[in-house]
Amino acid sequence: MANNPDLAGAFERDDPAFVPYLAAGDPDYEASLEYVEALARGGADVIELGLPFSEPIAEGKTIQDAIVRALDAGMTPDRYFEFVAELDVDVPLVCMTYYNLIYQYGQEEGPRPFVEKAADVGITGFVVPDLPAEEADPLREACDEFDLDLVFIVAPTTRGDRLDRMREQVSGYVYVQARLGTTGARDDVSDQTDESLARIDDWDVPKAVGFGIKEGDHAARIVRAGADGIIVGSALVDIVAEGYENDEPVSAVADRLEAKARDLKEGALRGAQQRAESVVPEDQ
Amino acid sequence: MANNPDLAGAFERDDPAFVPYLAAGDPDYEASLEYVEALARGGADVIELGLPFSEPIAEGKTIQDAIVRALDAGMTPDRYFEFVAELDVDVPLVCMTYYNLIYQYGQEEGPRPFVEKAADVGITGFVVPDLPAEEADPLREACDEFDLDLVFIVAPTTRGDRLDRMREQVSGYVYVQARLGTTGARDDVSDQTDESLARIDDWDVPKAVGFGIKEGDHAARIVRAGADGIIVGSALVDIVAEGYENDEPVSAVADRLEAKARDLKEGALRGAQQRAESVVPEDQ
Amino acid sequence: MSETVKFGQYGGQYVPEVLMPAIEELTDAYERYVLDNEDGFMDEFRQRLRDFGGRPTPLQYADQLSEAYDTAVYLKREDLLHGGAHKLNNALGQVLLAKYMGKERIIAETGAGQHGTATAMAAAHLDMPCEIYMGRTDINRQRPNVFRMRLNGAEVNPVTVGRGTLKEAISETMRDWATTVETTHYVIGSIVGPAPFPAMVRDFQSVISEEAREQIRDHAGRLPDSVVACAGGGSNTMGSFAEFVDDADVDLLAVEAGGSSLTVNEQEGVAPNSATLSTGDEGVLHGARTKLLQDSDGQIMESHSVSAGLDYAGVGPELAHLVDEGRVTPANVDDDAALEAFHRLSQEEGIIPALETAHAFGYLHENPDAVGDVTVINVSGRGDKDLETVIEETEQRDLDVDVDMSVFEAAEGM
Amino acid sequence: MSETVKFGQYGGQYVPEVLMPAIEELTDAYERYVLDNEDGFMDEFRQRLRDFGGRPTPLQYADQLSEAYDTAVYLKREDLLHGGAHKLNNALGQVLLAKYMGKERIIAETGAGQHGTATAMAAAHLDMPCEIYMGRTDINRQRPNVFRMRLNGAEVNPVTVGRGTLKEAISETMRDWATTVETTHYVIGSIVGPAPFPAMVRDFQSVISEEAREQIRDHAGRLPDSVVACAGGGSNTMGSFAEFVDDADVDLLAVEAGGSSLTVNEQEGVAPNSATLSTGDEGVLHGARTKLLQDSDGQIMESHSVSAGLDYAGVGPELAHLVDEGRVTPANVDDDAALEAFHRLSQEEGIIPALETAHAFGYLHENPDAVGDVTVINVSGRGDKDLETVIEETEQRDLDVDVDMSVFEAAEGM
Ligand SMILES: Cc1ncc(COP(=O)(O)O)c(C=O)c1O
Ligand SMILES: Cc1ncc(COP(=O)(O)O)c(C=O)c1O
Repeated sequence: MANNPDLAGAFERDDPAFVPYLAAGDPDYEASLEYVEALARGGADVIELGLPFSEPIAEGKTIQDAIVRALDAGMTPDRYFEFVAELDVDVPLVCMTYYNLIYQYGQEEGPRPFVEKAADVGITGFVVPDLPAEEADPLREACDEFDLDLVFIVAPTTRGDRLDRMREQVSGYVYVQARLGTTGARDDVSDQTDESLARIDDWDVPKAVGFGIKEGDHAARIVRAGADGIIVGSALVDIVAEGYENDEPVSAVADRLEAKARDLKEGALRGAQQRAESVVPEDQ
Repeated sequence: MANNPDLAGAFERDDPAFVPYLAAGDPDYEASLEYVEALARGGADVIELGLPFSEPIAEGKTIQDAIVRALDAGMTPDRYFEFVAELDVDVPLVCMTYYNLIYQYGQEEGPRPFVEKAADVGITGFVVPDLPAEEADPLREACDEFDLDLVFIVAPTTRGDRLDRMREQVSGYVYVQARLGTTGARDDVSDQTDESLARIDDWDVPKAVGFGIKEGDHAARIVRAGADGIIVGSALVDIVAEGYENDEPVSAVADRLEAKARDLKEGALRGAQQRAESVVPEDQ
Repeated sequence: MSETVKFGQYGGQYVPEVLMPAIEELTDAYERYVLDNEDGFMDEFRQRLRDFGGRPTPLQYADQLSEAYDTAVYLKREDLLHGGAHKLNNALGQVLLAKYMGKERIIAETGAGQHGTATAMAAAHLDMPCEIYMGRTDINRQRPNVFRMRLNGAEVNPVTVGRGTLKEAISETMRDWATTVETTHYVIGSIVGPAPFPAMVRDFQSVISEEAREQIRDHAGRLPDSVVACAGGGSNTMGSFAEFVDDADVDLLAVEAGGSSLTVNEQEGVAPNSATLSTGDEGVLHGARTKLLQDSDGQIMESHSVSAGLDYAGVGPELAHLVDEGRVTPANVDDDAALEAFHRLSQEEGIIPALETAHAFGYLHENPDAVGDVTVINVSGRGDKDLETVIEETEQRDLDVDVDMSVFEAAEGM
Repeated sequence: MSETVKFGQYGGQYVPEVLMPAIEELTDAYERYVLDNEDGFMDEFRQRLRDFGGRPTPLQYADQLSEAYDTAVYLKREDLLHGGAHKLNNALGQVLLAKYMGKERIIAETGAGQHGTATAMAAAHLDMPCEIYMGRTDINRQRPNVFRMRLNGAEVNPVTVGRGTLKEAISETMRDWATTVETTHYVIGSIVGPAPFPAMVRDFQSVISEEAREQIRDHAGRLPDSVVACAGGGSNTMGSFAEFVDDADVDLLAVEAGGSSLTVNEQEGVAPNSATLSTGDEGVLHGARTKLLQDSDGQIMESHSVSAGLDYAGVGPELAHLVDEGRVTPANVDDDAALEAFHRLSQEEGIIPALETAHAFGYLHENPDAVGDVTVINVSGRGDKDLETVIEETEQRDLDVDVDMSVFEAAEGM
């Protein structure tokens, strides 16, 4: 299986990765380019770039709305590839989308044309929320062919056999879903995170935790608990949405995104430091 | 069975009876007294005086409305008896009502108290539209006891056995229902009348035809066909209703009723004359 | 059952002479086709009831009610009959009979609209033109049924006399019949009216107790201690009781509408209830001698019930007789208790009953000890027709069941 | 039937990882309780379907239609099932299964509201808390069903995303499930979704064809030449077909909603129909690979039908497979023809069908020669829920059936 050195390499023990998510084209193509670049400036180590699908069953309301904005503004798979090609960032880009878009792309049946094109424009890997390990073989094969990573999500409910199956398939990093439900920013940090991390403690891919992280302190808490990276989506999309609703200048929104990214990244670093200072995390 | 000479005697071959109907107490007690007396002045030979019942299933809209007016104005069986006692007319009065009022009256079960009281105030006979011969025994017996007549209705649908049963029971006169349906003034004269009259040709009670007679010419036509009398209700009630709706003085309405009565009575007489002049009625 | 004209002192034929020949013709047809199965009438009737109507209807053990009342409660599910009420048993029987008699047109009255829809459905099924008389008040409170009748191709004639409910609709239908009697059959909707209607309608509805009696033996291994049914005219009631009448140990409970009060207003001529069996007295209405809500003069009162189908000042003569005999026990349940029972059955058993039916369950709730260890309750109809009324009536009240009406308001505003 | 995960290239389990354990647990429960009748699950299910649901439903010979189309038309009367549609077969099965699995809460999506009411009824019957997701558009066009769900004690959650129909409601229910999966069972309403749902729902609905196959042999003495059913997701369809799939001489006709047109608007992302089997192509939606209405990029189209219950851009994977195999013939009927068929069945047979169901009869009307000498048509539901919609939609059109809408207006004004 592929293991793109760029992707796994972005996660370091003492420099945990900050992995922000935005929906490409939200609220429009041009602004979205600025926003993604602002995240890179703010310290992103990897960027999950959403390709909007009309039925985002794994998303909470915040990201659903982002997807509607991006679709209304004309985002399509082809525009997405242009977008990626045009982006001026030097961190690895992971394409997050639903399987039907991957499957439908190109003339040929199956995921290969999409993956080929993605590799071509500089995508490093994929997260596909509606593609469990059971159905992933065709995509896995195409990824291997083009040397892209396929990230899987470990949920709080994932146990036993399912973990083994995923461990075999995963590459790049493993996305640890911090809680039940759909994406969305929360005010608390879930205990389920610790348990999930414990279950995959001995996996040799980096572990990035996502779902509900909102602030630097949350990030610190999660890294302290053992994560190699943090994934943040809704808290950033909220900033985009606010800017869109208040008709703010793109640069002002980009500045806020950058500041938020910095806060989160610093939180992650703080967590790594605290973890290094004490063998047993202080609040366990 | 009783056969009150007053009642049968009102029907003569060359002076056919004009039998008007009004609902007692329509639109109120006082006006109604005037109206009934006006009919007598106009030439009534017998008067059918309705005692209003809340569910007049044999009545068309005109008489239903009259009944509602009378009930709203406070007509009850006891008031009805007062009304009859107070009336200043010298023709026989027939009480037309539904069986439940007859049945409920007084402390004792059955029709006897009602009949006794009716006889007492000067009623000569009864027409009870919802009391077919099959159910008439108790009322028949009470009538016999107090020497009152019990009029039955022969409908266009009455044939065979039913005629025989009725013939045994009837006294005073027989009410020949001129057409199917409920009471109400019409513009035509039904052929069914001739057929009904033919069926009871050999009965020895007078035959009065009712249901739908509206004008003197109708009356003439029916008498020509062999009737011994004509019964007119809705066409008279229409005059009462009109007066009520237009808030006319009681005397004006009474005058119109009297005039209408005269027209009808004259029609009946004309019919008798025509009948006497030709053995076969001209239009058969 | 051999009574066809009188039930003790009740029953008879108090109708205008013009209708008597039709009534005699009907009596003859009833005896030949229904009682003697001439030309296989009853076979065809039963087959159509099965294939078109959906008989047999189940007898269901009610898990939650049985537990709540600590008694085995079985539901006879007439709500599952085509059209949504027991009414089709009778309507189909009569329309088919009219066809055997060579009639060309069907008329009927309706209160809740259930008998009207059943008749309209049966008439469409058997390809007969059909007109339905319905009081204006009832048209307004049972609109879905008006639409259904019309969709089935029936004319619906509003009756505006009086308060515009069932009583007036019956009178008006009798008037139509008096005019059209030669070609038309009047499909009366309950065990009321002149003989042979009460006996004939009972016979068509008896399929309910015929099935229930067999089913309860299968399910419970014994006869029930009681059978409970709501009573308006009493057709679902006698249908549920008929085959149990000879089982002396089975209590028969007829639950009427207590309305808003059992106290009558003689002055206004209003009885704010329809509790004829409990509070009425003998008289003659709509062709029969029976118990009535009437004033001391014999004028018929305007009755009242939140459920249009129980809102009638009379009752079937056979029921009146069985009450006098002590064989049937009359009871009544008021509007509030009926509404509560409506919500309770909907929430607890997943069955939304007709408001009429809800009265039977209101009785169970108020008298759980009166029904014995095993009871059969007739679910005479479903409540789809009553949704609007229930929402309105519930909003006006402070009921003893947990009903969150705000959700309805939210839906209204959507 | 042994397929439980894939049907040819269709089916599968395309759901978020968080749901996969629940899906595995469900697969296990399905195999044990449903396929192997562990703990007598299937016996209890069948008994409750009978007593609570009213099974078996009749197979009725349709006199007028048979004459009109010169073919023996038999109606499988799922409209007589409790709740008014075939939906209860599945809802009751799944809620009972959830109970056997120790789940504490039920969620479901609904389009026409029929699956929602069926689920709410089943949940009330089995004493389980229940929440239903329903698109805002559908809430507005199927209001009676919203009231019924609420009366049965279910919460109804409006879904405002997109056009607010079935597709959005399914997505939203999946989101709830992702959050509550440990205690909650998602009762999906058709033969769609990830395995084992399509197979399991089919198995619960197969009782339709199981009964119909036996009944048609009784009635007609032979198997039918065809079976016709409308298809939204396809549960009444596969339920009607399942036991006939191996009878090679029986044509299986799946009638989809042709809506207002078969031409799609790629620009707007709208397919003004729901004719997935006839015009859709392969893709992945709501957990399964199947035929879809999608644009060339793979974005799902907004579908359209006058009937909420057919208004879905996907279809059951098993049906998609059987169409590819040539075993099932897809067809479609447009809004106008469906409305005409609605009125025709109401007037001619005295059965007011659901608008969904009306599509099957629209097909019969347009293709009387395609169904052979003996046909079975599934009356998947009754039309009480559709009265308002039908009145509105009929007024806007100049239909080829004689419908006097003035009478409705008169009633409105009353
Ligand atoms: C569901 C239901 N139950 C009961 C009744 C009352 O009628 P009956 O007493 O004749 O059964 C009606 C009348 O419309 C009804 O619709
Ligand atoms: C009466 C009726 N028929 C058919 C359908 C379509 O569903 P399916 O294709 O799954 O049977 C529905 C859905 O709500 C329905 O209510």
